[in-house]
Amino acid sequence: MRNIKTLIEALKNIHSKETISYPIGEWPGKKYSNIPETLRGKPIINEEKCIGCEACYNACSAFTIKFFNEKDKRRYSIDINKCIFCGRCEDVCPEDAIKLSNEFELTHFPEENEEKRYVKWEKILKNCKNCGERFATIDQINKIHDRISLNINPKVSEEVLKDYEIYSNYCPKCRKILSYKIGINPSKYYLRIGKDLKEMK
Amino acid sequence: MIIEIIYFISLIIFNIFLSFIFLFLFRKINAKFQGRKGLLLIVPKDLRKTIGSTKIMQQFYDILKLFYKQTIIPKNSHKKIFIISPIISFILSIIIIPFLYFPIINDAQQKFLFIPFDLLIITYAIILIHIFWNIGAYASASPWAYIGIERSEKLNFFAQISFISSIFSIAILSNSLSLKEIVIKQDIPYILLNPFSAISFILFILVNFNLKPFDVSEIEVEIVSGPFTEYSGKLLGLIELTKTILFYINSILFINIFLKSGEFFSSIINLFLLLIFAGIFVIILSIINNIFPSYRIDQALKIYPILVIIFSSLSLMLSFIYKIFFG
Amino acid sequence: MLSWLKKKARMYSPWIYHFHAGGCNGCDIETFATLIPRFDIERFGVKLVNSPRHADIIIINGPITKQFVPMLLRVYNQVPNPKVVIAIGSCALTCGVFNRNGEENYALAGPAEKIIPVDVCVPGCPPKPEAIIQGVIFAIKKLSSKK
Amino acid sequence: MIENSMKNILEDLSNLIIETHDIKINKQLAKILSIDKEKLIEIAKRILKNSNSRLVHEIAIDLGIDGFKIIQLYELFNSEGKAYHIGIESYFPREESKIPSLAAITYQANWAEREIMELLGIEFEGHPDKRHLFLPYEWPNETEAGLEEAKKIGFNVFPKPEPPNILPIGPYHPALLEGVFLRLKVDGETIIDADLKPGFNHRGIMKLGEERSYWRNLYLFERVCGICSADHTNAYVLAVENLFNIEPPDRAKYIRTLGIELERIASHLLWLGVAADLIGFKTFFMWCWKEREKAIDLLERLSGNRVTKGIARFGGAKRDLGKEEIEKMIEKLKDIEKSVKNLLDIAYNNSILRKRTEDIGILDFQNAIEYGAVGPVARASNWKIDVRHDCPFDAYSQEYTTWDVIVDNGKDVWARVIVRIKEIFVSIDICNQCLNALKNIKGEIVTSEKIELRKGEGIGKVEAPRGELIYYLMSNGEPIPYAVRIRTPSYRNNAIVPFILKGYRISDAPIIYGSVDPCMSCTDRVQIIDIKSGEKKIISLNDLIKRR
Repeated sequence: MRNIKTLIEALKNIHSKETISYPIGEWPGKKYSNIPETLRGKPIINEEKCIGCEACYNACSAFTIKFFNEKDKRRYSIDINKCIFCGRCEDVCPEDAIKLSNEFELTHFPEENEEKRYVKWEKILKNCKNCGERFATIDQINKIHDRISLNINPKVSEEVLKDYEIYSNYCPKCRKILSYKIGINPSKYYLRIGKDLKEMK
Repeated sequence: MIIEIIYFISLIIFNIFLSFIFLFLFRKINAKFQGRKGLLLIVPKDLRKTIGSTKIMQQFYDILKLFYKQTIIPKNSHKKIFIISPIISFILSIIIIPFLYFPIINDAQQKFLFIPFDLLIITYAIILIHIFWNIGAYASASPWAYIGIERSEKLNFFAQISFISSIFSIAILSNSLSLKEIVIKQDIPYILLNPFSAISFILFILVNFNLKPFDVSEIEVEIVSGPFTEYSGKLLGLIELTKTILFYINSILFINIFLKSGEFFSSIINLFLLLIFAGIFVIILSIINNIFPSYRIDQALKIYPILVIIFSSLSLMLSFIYKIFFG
Repeated sequence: MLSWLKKKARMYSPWIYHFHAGGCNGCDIETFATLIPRFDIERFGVKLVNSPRHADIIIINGPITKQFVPMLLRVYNQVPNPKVVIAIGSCALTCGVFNRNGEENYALAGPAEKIIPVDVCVPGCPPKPEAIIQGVIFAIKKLSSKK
Repeated sequence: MIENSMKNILEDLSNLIIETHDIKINKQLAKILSIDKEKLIEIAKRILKNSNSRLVHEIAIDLGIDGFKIIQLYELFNSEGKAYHIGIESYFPREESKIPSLAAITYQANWAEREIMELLGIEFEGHPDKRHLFLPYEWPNETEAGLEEAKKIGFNVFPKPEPPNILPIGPYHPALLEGVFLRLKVDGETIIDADLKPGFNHRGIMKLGEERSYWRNLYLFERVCGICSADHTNAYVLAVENLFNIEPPDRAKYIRTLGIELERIASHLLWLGVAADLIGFKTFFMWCWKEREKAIDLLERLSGNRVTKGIARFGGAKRDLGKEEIEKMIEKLKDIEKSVKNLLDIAYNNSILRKRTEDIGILDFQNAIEYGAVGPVARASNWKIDVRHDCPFDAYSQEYTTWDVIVDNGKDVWARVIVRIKEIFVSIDICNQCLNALKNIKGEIVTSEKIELRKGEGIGKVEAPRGELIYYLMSNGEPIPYAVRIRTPSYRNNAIVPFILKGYRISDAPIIYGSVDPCMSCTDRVQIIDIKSGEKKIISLNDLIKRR
């Protein structure tokens, strides 16, 4: 007779409106179960914010962010199939350019891979003035410029920024070779900054 | 003659159709008790192309799909018996349908199938269906099927006692072995006169359809699908179809015998009453199915025989008492 | 007429066989979660079956470990045609977090598509049950176009 | 703070010890005694002689050219039930890779030593069962145990065909969600012997962990097991924090605790549903999972994913909770508590459910200690063992939250059901305490994301839903851990399954096996050697039942 409790619960459940109406809109219940704002879904890129620093590439826990150079562009891609939606890229991005959206219905046929499988974006690269090699994205170079101007000792800022503009025209290899020729020998900064530091003290 | 043949064929098809709806009802109610929505009655527009406009005929499509599937016959099996026994049990289940008592179509049926002992035919056909299934499963030579058959036969032995004593106590009560007479003679529904008999009948159905708590012969987690493990494709479809029809037959038979076949008013309402009562009966079965876990085989074998002996002897005794004092 | 019925029957009653091939259980739990009251995949006539012989759709979870390969192949061959394979989760699709950035992981036989043809991809780690339902609907569409 | 009995032990052993050092384990320090390998057994015997002692894990590390290092970590309990740890450490060169076996005196070391034998090639002399654990039995063994040894025991290779009295379950069986090979020696319907073969789930996680940075490992170890992922992250984070001496802020501790407890609610409800399904109670399964969804919703709100939560961070937590969210969560928790009370009521009053679970799968108190049960299985045998209480971490100690350890004297499957349901209430209580504390405490949730690398070892220990979970980390100062060792709770509980199956019926096998909450993903986390595919042949269920 004690089993009556199970029966009562069973009868109570008849009115349960637990079932969602997925995938068909607002019928008869709500469409989705629970989509909190914090949901970690498909990563989206704010291409304007992205500076191409590759922090996400270095941090990605499933090695899913890839990039390669093509002509004057650097192409980045996130493989949705490989992504584990951990949100590490979101954490490390210095510019908040990459965000995990709420989009989680990512089902696709393998034939139509290209559109649905990859999140793609690209950045324009800068040419080395000397050898013509493409070495960094323009946005990243500009960003470094901004950062320098924000954080640098104002006494030397003018000179450094001027030099940086020259400096950022060359790829790392050419910088070494040409450092004296173009007048960006690092020792001069050390000397200068050292002096300033002494003065400040 | 041709008209009669057409009549019977259409009768059978109509009843098979109804049996699909009964199974839909059973599945839907199971889902409801579990707090789910269950099979959709009306599928919303956007989805109609992919999954159909209604799921009421789900069992039909399931079976149809099985008929289009590859049928595999195990190497070690006895092929003829393996194939033929599901077919025989299907034919048996079809044979029972015209014997059932329906309020409207009764008159036409009467001409051909007024057999004074039709209740016996129904009883033996129902029991035989199960026996043929088990014979076929035995021919499949699968260890899981062996365990399933062993369990199913142990329980079915008592289930058949329960069934026969239930039917016989009604036969004694009504002094007849004809289903038609039993229905017509019922002034008070027999479920009120002899409730023990009805309980015996339900006990039989629980085992016959592997409903909880006595579904030990087909329990998935222990022995894959019991006797039917080796069946696939068309043969499995045939077995499923037979099961569906048998489920329907048993619920209709219950109403026929115990609730006067719904014959309380004029004829058309009676048919609806019959179906409504049968639907309620399905709901009751579903409740029992849903509020219990299944027994272990040894527990089932301890409890089930006791229940059977108590209720079948009570029902027979009650019938004899009525017979002695009132009949 | 018959072929029409055949097609309809296949679309209306898709039976699923669930294959766990390694992995962390997350996708398996989410696959089973599609059965529960909230998601209730049975309302579409979908059924989870225990024998690959009865199935139309195979759901694969997990990066297929080497010990699972022969079993996966056997299960795949046992499912009668036409069949659709849904690979669920980043593990089944590309080995996900267990991949070694191009190098071979000695424990894994690689993603599902290396071993059997995959028809529907459901990315996510793990995908929400809704996404799995979407995958099943996609699979039904694919099933209707297969012969 | 060395307890008296620990002092006694140290005095007792003083002439054998070469040197001692400490490893940080949660908030305590574990004394590690370096000794000669010949004296391993003698010391182990002396430690295990104490009534309240148990082996936590046996860890072996390949130090390359320096040979091997073996650590046996013991846990002892004082009169208040608090735990303290003693480790024995021994170095030996590659050429002399034979050491005395601990499994000969205690079963607790059985699986651990089998794993070390097959994966590192150290031979334990006198080990009672030298078969492979995770690798296929046919796999040629470096220690020449392997197939020959297995053939001697007879029961244990995959014979073709199986003897008629052996009933194979798996590797694929509807009762088992995952691949595991359980073989039952039966007499009629009664089980007289049982054997378990895990290992189908190897993904080589520990090896992968030794080639990835600490940060990447955070997400790798989260995926050891999908059901208790928050605990895995937390244990790993604790190990890293202990290794590099990072202390998370209080607020982060509460958030982490909240995550773990919510996960425990979800996991126990999941288990309850699966257990109900194993005895054929589909309806109860549905109801349990319905309630589980509510807990999962809270977790999703807290962390952003239903399964892989990723709540813990080095020195903090990932996400903070706002005030409104806290209020909503408290309300939802009330709802869950009400429904779970209802479920308990139903389970308690359903006669057949109790008949199916009572008096089967009995594990005595003595046996629980001897075989090394952990978690709810041990607590259902009246053994008060709970990492949250014995060796508190995060916000479990007295100054943060107050609660009791649930124990039951039933010893059977029903007791395990009751213990788990009651633990749900305790978890809800702890969650509420955490949420209330979060309302008041202000501050950062992360101290510093920077790790100052150093050489050393660290152990993280948490109570996962299934029991004690241990992460051992060894660093040599590089940004990649030198060695990672994981001891999951299912690893221990799976090992005791053959003992609790004996003497019961075949029909009870699924529920008894299910009652320890086996999680093969946890158990089979490791693989270090390549497997030649096609080497082994296994009689699967499909093979058995679906012959053409």
